[in-house]
Amino acid sequence: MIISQSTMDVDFVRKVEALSGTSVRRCFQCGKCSAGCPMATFMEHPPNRVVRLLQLGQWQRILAGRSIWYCASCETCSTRCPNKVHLASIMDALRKLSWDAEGPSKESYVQLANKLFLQNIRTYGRQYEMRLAAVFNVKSGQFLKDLMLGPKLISKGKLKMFHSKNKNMPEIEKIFTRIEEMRKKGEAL
Amino acid sequence: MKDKLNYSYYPGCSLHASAGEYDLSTRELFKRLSIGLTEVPDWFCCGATPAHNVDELLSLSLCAKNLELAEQVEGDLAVACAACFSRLKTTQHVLAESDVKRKQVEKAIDAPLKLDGKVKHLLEILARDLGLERLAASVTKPLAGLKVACYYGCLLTRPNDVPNLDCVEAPTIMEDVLKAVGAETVAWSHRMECCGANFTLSRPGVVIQLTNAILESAKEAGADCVMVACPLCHGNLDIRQKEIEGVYNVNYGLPVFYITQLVGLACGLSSDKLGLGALIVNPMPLLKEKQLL
Amino acid sequence: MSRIGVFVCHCGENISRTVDVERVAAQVGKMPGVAFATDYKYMCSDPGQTLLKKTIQEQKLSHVVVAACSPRMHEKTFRKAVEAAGLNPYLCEMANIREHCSWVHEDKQEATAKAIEIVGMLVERVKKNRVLPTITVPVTKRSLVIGGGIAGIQAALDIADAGHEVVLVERDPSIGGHMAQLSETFPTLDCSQCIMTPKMVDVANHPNITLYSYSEIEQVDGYIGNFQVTIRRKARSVDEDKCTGCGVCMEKCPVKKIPNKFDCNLGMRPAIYVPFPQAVPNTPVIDRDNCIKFKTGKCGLCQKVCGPGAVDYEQEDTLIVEPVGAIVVATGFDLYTIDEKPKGSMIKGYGEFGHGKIPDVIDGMTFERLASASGPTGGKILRPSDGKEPKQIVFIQCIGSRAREKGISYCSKVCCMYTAKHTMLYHHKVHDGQAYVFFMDARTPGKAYDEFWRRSIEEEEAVYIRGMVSRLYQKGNKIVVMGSDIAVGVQVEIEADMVVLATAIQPRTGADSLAQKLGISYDKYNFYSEAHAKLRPVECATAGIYLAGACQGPKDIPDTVSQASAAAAKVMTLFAKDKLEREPIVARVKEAGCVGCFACKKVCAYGAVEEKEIRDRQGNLIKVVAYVNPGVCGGCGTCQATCPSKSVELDGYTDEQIVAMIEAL
Amino acid sequence: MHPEKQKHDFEPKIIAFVCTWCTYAGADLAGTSRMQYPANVRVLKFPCTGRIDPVFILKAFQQGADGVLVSGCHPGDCHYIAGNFHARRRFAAFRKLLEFVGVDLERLQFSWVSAAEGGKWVEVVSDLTEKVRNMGPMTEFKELALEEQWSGTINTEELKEAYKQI
Repeated sequence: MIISQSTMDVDFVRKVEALSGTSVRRCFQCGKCSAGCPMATFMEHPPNRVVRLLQLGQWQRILAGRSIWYCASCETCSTRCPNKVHLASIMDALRKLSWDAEGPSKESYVQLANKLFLQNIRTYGRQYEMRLAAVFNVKSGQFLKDLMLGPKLISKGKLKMFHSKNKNMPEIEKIFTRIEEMRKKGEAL
Repeated sequence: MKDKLNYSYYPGCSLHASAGEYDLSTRELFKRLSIGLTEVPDWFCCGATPAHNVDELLSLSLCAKNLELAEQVEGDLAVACAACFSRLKTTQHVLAESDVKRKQVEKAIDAPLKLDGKVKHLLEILARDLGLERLAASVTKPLAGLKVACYYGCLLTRPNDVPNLDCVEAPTIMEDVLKAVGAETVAWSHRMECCGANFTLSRPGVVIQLTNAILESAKEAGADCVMVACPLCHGNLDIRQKEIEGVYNVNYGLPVFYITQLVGLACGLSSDKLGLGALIVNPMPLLKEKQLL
Repeated sequence: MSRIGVFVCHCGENISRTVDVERVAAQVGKMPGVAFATDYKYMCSDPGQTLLKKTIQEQKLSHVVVAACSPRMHEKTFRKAVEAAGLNPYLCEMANIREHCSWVHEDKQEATAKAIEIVGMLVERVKKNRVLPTITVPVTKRSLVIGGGIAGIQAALDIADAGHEVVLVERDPSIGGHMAQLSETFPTLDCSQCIMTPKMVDVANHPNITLYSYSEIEQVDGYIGNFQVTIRRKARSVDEDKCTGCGVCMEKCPVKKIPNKFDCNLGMRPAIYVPFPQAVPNTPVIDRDNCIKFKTGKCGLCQKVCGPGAVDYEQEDTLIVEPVGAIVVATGFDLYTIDEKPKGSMIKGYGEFGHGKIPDVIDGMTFERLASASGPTGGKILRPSDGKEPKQIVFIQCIGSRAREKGISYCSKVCCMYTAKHTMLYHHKVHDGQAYVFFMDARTPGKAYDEFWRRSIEEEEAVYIRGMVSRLYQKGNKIVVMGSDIAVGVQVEIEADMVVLATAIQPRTGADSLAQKLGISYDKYNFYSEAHAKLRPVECATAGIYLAGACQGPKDIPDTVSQASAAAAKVMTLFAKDKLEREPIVARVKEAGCVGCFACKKVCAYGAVEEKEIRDRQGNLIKVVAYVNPGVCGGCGTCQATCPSKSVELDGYTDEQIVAMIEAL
Repeated sequence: MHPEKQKHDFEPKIIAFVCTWCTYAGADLAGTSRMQYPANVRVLKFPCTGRIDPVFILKAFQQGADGVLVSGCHPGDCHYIAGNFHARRRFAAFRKLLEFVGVDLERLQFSWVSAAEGGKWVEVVSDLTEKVRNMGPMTEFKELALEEQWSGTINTEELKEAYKQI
């Protein structure tokens, strides 16, 4: 990789720092985050390298990969970091920025699940796992996924088929639209 | 004797769906312990992991609004789900720290922020507010001989300085509660490892791998069953257990209880009132063997 | 009316090339108060100084201004000359027309004008100069050394060898400190006890050293040259004068199984004990908490078997006061423990490593005891849990160090080296074993240090893994180490038989309360602060107190010994004079105006401001005012600028003098 | 190294309050290194910036200084442990006051120059001189001083009128 002032995107890093409220420069690459990460084996860039790439302003390399989408948000890294780098928040910020860029990542299933989850909130106010799972399977083309679990869950009363009306629906919609407006006006990242 | 304890209650989406037995057993146990529990009217989803994963502002706003709704009901806010608990606590923490974010959230929910209300996980209420002594005094059927692996998961204690439920790395609150109701707890290595709940829907393969390690460790430590305080952990450990056994060709047969179910059992609540029938891994043989039914 | 003499120096051509010195002298000569002005080729030369002295006497000068180079260069020279001519040296000032004028300007007219102004300023200033007496304080030529580790021992021996009395105070029953616990030392691998114990014996035998072991500092009064130190001699229950050190009492003591702190609790000792066989003094102490006699009143066996009758159950703590002129603080360090720390402590433990509950997870000092030939295992590396030899051993560096989350952000400096040493010792003792080291950076500056580290890898076959460990947990009789190798970018899992943690160096617990007794400053970690990080690294800002060893910051043995000898040299410098002379640039309180707000006391970094009661003739208290102890004052003048009622003045830099200079412009 | 000497209409008077350990030594180093800088600055030596009373700055402006420089040791380098910190805190408060009484803060500069920074001394002095030169003479305080002197004499019409009526 060629490193120069023009290839190091410091603005992007500042955005990540603003969103996550944590310093990227503070990391001294001890690797403790990667050592304890339950998902590190699934990532092409282990957590410490994600921070390293940020330190070098190489965000494209991060967003193009699936590492950030394979973070389980278990907060182990943040908890154990000797330097108080809140890596879980950095991951949140990176996903947000990737999300805004409409997912240059190869990882689509996690993004799809997230998208459906948020849509569910906006439409129903609460989560209905049955619906979520069904729509996910349809949209991801995995019609048979977890097929065996379904009937058992229904028989145990674990998947609710119907949802109840929430009085606060308009309020929820307003939160969504207000945030959208703030972003349009540049008042929030 | 302290005055009667009263709480507002935020069950969270799962407790109204896949984790109905957690909701049921919580309500029944609190009734038995004479602790008041009033559900927050028309609460809505806290956003859970997907919201903060891609949109922190949305996550903070949803939680802030729910915290505001909770103010309608008197008492500290009792939360059953570890994920909701984590989100609500994180929101309080982040908004107290960052002026910028506080202003943005105020604008988004268009209401005054209520950040000083106390958010408490059920565990805290049982172990601290009610107290282990009073809890022990309510026990009618001690869980003698039941060896339990207490599973904390990720979100109950982490990260530093946010949930402040117990020591982040070496908590004992679950064990304390279980010892108070007469159960045995096992020391095991994976009580705080992640089960990968975030990927239940999108990447079940990952979940199976992580959850297997947890079940394996619990079994190795000689546990009869696992206890959790989170519907997502429960979903993976209980609902997927059969599938995991199939994939790894093992036989765990570890019933996975909610904390309220085990404590309820000790306090003499019936199987129906605790929703034990809703558990996928059938706990009845174990409970019969230990003469707890 | 003042009769000021002004002497303008040519400095060869250095000044006269760009400054018209004759014009300067002529112009300044016309200023009011100036009785005499001249220029001369080299004022600092012998004839120049003679000219100065002669003129002072002939012209009956009252003040002198020498316009020449920087006062940093020759102020002392000219003040001495002035003094020789019978004037108070502080009535002489220098005007810097070389460094600040002739050398930095080219235009002769401009430079000359500037030089005239500079000299004018100094003329106005010198008019306001007062006669300042030289301040002298007597010196008690005895020294106190606090702490009997290698730092304290070295300092005490050096001072004592120079012929001065030393009082050495050690908190523990024996001197020796941490160095006595070590097995072999880097980078030469010589045996620690072999080089340490002779020094301990030297201390015991030195006619100039009074050793108070099992004693602590109770109170410190006074100031440089004149400290009064109160020492608490804790009740040892054994009379040091009578005891012969035969050891029969220890053999007969029925309590045998008390974990010995010196052996990091691996070995056992009786209730009446010396911490280790080579202890100095070789006098046992009774651990009253564990002694049957003290707990139940029965037993008394040790007293019965003691031939010389040294055992004394009635002994009590005694206080003694020692007058000393200088103090060397050498209290050393404690190691970070990974146990759960009290809530609210800045320091956190390591829950992810089991809070110290996994028996075969030990710290570096425990490994030293295992590796030591005189240790509890006779030098064999054995697991504390089952006494087996570990075949896979994992070392983890930076435990507590460089971890702001855990409360410490500094590097402990010695761990990289001692871990490398540990891998070597391990390889020497367990030939079929394998050592792994998790590390972030290897910091090995020092003579032959990096070579030593490389040797541990290249010849002793330690596997170094660049990455940290997230968690340790017990699995069967193994310890699972969950680490990462950041160079490869993978997680590394090792099932180890033993894990050794290179824990951070911290100041001794209670270092802060000792600092408060001494009136010295310390940083947020409680390390003692030196007066200047670069130029006064062994002195405290509080005059007469010196630092040696790890109490000031993490240090290895060579650095500690160097600093101890440096501190001793500072003490000897102080003791070379009978009386202390110091520049009289000190603050003085004008008691009439002082309202006793003590704002000055708050800003004084030297602790020189005291409270003084003013009473009338009947002895009634009128008011409490500030008093600046001239022996302690550093002369910075911060108090003066802070004083709201302008009641404190820094001699030599009074408001009058400064305003006179400003007004001269 | 030696640019053509420019002639200016206005030569400002700069007074520098410096500590003896760092900045004074730094200025000495500029001298021993034969660096060149404008001759407008007059140096007043203090043991420590901690000794510098803000009143001296006011006094300097009153006495006709057009610019004032206060310079001492870098943070952490103070010869007297912490004098420069006290100074910094004091001057932070003092700037507000100066602004209030009408001093253009551009005329007052605080800096850190160590004993090793002869070049920095030259830079600081040259920059401040240039800046103040462009700002022109500092008249506010001088006029004030003159007004003070006049106020005691009966020389305005209004005052004469007022006195008559007594």
